[in-house]
Amino acid sequence: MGFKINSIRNDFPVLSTKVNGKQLVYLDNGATTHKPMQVIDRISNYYMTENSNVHRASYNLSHIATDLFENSRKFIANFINAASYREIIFTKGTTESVNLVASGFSDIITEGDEIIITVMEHHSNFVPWQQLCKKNKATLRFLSVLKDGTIDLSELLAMINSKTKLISITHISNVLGTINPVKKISEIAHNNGVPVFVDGAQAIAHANVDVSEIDCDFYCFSGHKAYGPMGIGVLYGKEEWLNRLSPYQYGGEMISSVNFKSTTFNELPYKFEAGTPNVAGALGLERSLRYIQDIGLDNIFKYEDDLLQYATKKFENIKGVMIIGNAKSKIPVISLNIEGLHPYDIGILLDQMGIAIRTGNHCAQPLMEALELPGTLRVSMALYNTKEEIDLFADALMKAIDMLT
Amino acid sequence: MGFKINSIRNDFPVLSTKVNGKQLVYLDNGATTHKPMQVIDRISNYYMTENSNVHRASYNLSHIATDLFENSRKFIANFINAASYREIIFTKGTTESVNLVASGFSDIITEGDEIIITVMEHHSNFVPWQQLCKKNKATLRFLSVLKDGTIDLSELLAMINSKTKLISITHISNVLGTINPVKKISEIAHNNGVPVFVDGAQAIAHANVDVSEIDCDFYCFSGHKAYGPMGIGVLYGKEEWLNRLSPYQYGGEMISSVNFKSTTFNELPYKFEAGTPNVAGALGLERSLRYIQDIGLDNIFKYEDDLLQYATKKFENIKGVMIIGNAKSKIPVISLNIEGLHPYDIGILLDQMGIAIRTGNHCAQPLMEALELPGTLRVSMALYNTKEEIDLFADALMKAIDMLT
Amino acid sequence: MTIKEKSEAIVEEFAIFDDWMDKYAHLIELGKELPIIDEKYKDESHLISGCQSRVWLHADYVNDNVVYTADSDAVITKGIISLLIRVMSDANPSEIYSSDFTFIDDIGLSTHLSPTRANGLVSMVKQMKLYAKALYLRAEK
Amino acid sequence: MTIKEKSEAIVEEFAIFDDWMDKYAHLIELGKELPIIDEKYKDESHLISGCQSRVWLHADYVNDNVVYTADSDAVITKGIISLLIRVMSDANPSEIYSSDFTFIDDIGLSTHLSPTRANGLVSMVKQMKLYAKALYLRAEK
Ligand SMILES: Cc1ncc(COP(=O)(O)O)c(C=O)c1O
Ligand SMILES: Cc1ncc(COP(=O)(O)O)c(C=O)c1O
Repeated sequence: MGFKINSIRNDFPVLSTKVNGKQLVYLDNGATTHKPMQVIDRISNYYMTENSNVHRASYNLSHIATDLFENSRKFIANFINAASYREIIFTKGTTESVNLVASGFSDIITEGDEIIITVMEHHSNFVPWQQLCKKNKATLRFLSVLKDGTIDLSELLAMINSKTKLISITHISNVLGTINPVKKISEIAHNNGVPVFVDGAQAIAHANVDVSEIDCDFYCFSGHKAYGPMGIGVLYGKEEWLNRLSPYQYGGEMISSVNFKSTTFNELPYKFEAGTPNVAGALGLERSLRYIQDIGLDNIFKYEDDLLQYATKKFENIKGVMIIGNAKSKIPVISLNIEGLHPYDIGILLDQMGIAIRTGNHCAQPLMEALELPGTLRVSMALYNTKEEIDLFADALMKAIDMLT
Repeated sequence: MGFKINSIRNDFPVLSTKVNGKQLVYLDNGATTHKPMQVIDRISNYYMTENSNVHRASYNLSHIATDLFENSRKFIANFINAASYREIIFTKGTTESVNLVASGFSDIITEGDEIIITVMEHHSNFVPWQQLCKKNKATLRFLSVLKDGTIDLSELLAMINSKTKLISITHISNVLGTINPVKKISEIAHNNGVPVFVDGAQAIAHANVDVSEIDCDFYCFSGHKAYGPMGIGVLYGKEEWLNRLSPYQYGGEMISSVNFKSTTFNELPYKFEAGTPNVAGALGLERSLRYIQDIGLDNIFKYEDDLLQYATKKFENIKGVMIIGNAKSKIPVISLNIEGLHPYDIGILLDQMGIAIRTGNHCAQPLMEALELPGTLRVSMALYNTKEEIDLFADALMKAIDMLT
Repeated sequence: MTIKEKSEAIVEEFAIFDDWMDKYAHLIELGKELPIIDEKYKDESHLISGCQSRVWLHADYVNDNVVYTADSDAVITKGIISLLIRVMSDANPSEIYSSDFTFIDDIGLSTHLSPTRANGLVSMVKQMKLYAKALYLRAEK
Repeated sequence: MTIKEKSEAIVEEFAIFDDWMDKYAHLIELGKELPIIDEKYKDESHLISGCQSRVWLHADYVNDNVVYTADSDAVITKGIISLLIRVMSDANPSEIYSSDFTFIDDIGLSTHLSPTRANGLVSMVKQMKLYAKALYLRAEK
């Protein structure tokens, strides 16, 4: 199937919104993506015809909902090439997934241990480890980011040692767009007996995610950044690792039996799913991944890379504009620094012109500190964006620069 | 406005589902409720026209979403009569709300301390405290349930002492339907300087919830049991208490600033909301509570009590059937024990007849242990149920008993 | 008879009822007739977890064949067990181990008694197969 | 002039521009002209939290009136501050404390500069009011 941008755009109702009388140009997909009608309808249809609590009941409606829910889990396992549905835990999103694993590791990390992350992590993959290290008197170490926005594996080789208990790294930087070599990192880590956690928030909709190929021990992502609903996400974990971690929250299906003295917990994946699960969310997420699959991952990557190349060339030629992050391997996320101007001022003027981009630190304050920038202007594209939108953005940017100087 | 049952039923598309060729009779509202079109449409409309990440962006769409999200919070604060929107934390649901507070109390509870709960708690308000007590070497104490399904305040008066650090109790039992005297319990607790946590999962759609009147320190509920979406719930906490508790999860809007050394956290309510929030969920929950409000709480309570009285009388007259839980103050939740028969057998046969009820321990194994029952047959009604449905259930129940004996 | 033949016989036996009530009535009858397990096996260690009703299962090894006895506190569950025992008991471990037990789907009871769903039945079949394997391995030694 | 009168004057001043670009151009001009805060006050303790851009604010008490100086690293923010200062500076603490500052809404810039939303502007106004109160209380003693 070819890539039919017009028919794709028609799937996303938000894209026809007007802002201040102008057509919306949405370039903040790193923050959240819009949802195709297929996903919106899936959620509505669930609530209209299939809604029920899952797992515990012995009536038909509940069996249907349970099957749908468990089939979503299996679909997702397959989509990221996990070994089994037992390795797929439904969470609220990336942030909860990281916190769940950090909580589990609080039994494992002891005084003097080390955890390695990078300087480019999103706060959600930074602060949970920082707080864990603080609580358990361990040391958090940081891989630095090179000028081009990549990390240096030789620094990792030098940093990893017998005290290292975990490496956690983002698959793709939400600020720089850099695709990190997570497969190589897993290899280095495993050669040293260290498990690897990968934050896939920015990867799931824009890159190939194959957890068996990467061979990471944990992987996670959010539905809302992959054309799916809010309030749902996934934690993947190798069974042996998930079995080692204690439950995170208590109540509901994660319980096998309770008495006044003690509780026994359910098997994977239920052990980590406390409370009534977000069934509509799981079905919506399945639908959004099917949407991606139907268009074809390769078609999407090719189209998005085309946008990236086009935009990069265009932005490079605007006076005073510098692209922050020039890795060879990138998704269409471009951070800009405008000489002498504050990103906030630009953002406000761009909004006037109907353009939605993000300015600021992008929940990556440590990276900003390392780059010595107050923030950037981030353009983050998705499969429904067009070269015309890039042009509109570039024109508006020049106008804004003009007004401010 | 009067209570127009036919027009209400028309709002809920699931109710016209067929099961095994027969009209669905849905009497498992204690597990989850169905959603009116108003709620389903609210979610769809959000994704179709207003979808965006909230709080951080400087463009119009994000401002709209932020306003909608924060207005939902204010509406909910008002609905349960909280003092401020800062006391309303959005969570995944009741279970997460309990776990969040239990995690916060792990800094407060020390060896030898006591937490009081009741024998009738749902696992979600049982296991988190049990595990906390186990971890911190504290003692979990249980208020017993009397023959009629109520608790005895004089037992509480005898149990509470200087070691008591918290009382956690369900507002309404999901098995017995009993409405507990949470206002009196708060009074007793506060006279002894003890805070009170109330699990309102079964209350929010079926009873008056006024946290200022109850004067509890914490209150929580799930959207999906109040005609709202899955994956969203609320934790209410008095500001002074929420300020005392440490954050639960890290990342996103709950962070105020981060550097390589440390992190400072945001103010209430954001301090407890890590990661991209479920905006669609919050709006859907607001819409479901507005739906309740539009019909009128008093109209609903009156209608539901009518159903309860009718059903109670009807069931009492079926040979071999015993109602478990006869409190004066009840919502329309009726647990049945059928002499000599296993609830599971009955449930399967009822399903054949299109009737969805719950059999088993209802995630309240300790209560089953105390009642010495293998489980019950639970009929739990909502505002869209009718006397005809109660009749259909009663007929089907008699048929099932007949087949099994 | 092989397991396959015994399964087919049961499907035929149920085929004469065309009404769900009659099928269930028959199942309940079978449940009531189930030769009960020796009381001494009705303990924690013989309980199968994951069922809504309690199910006790015991297995012996007689003449290279596995012989099952079982009980439950729910009669429909007993009916299902009685079918499973009729099919699996007195069979060779390797045959038990390699068979599927989808015949219960084919009887045309409601889908929630299907062994392809996550429910008590799955646990039952799994446990029966485990016993077969364990007994076989013990005998090999 | 009272705070109210000063606010109204600003609304009028902006009313002559009917195009958002001109309004913003004017605001940017005002931002560039903002008399800058004394360098020694551009430190952590004078930073206002909750703004996307950095804002430093200082207040003095002169002749029973509060006098503000401020700076920001973003020029539109400076424009807004300059309006706030024009309205609030040199006014009596109790007048500052009891005023609302919705005039920025009335200028007709885009809604995201509105002080009724949760954004940096809210923090700014709040901080200005806090200074007024603190200076007043200190003077009372
Ligand atoms: C009394 C009570 N508490 C807690 C819960 C758990 O709610 P949820 O599964 O929505 O977290 C329930 C619902 O099953 C309940 O009835
Ligand atoms: C790299 C990265 N990690 C984590 C997150 C957090 O995701 P969520 O807010 O959906 O939990 C984000 C999204 O902002 C991200 O870009």
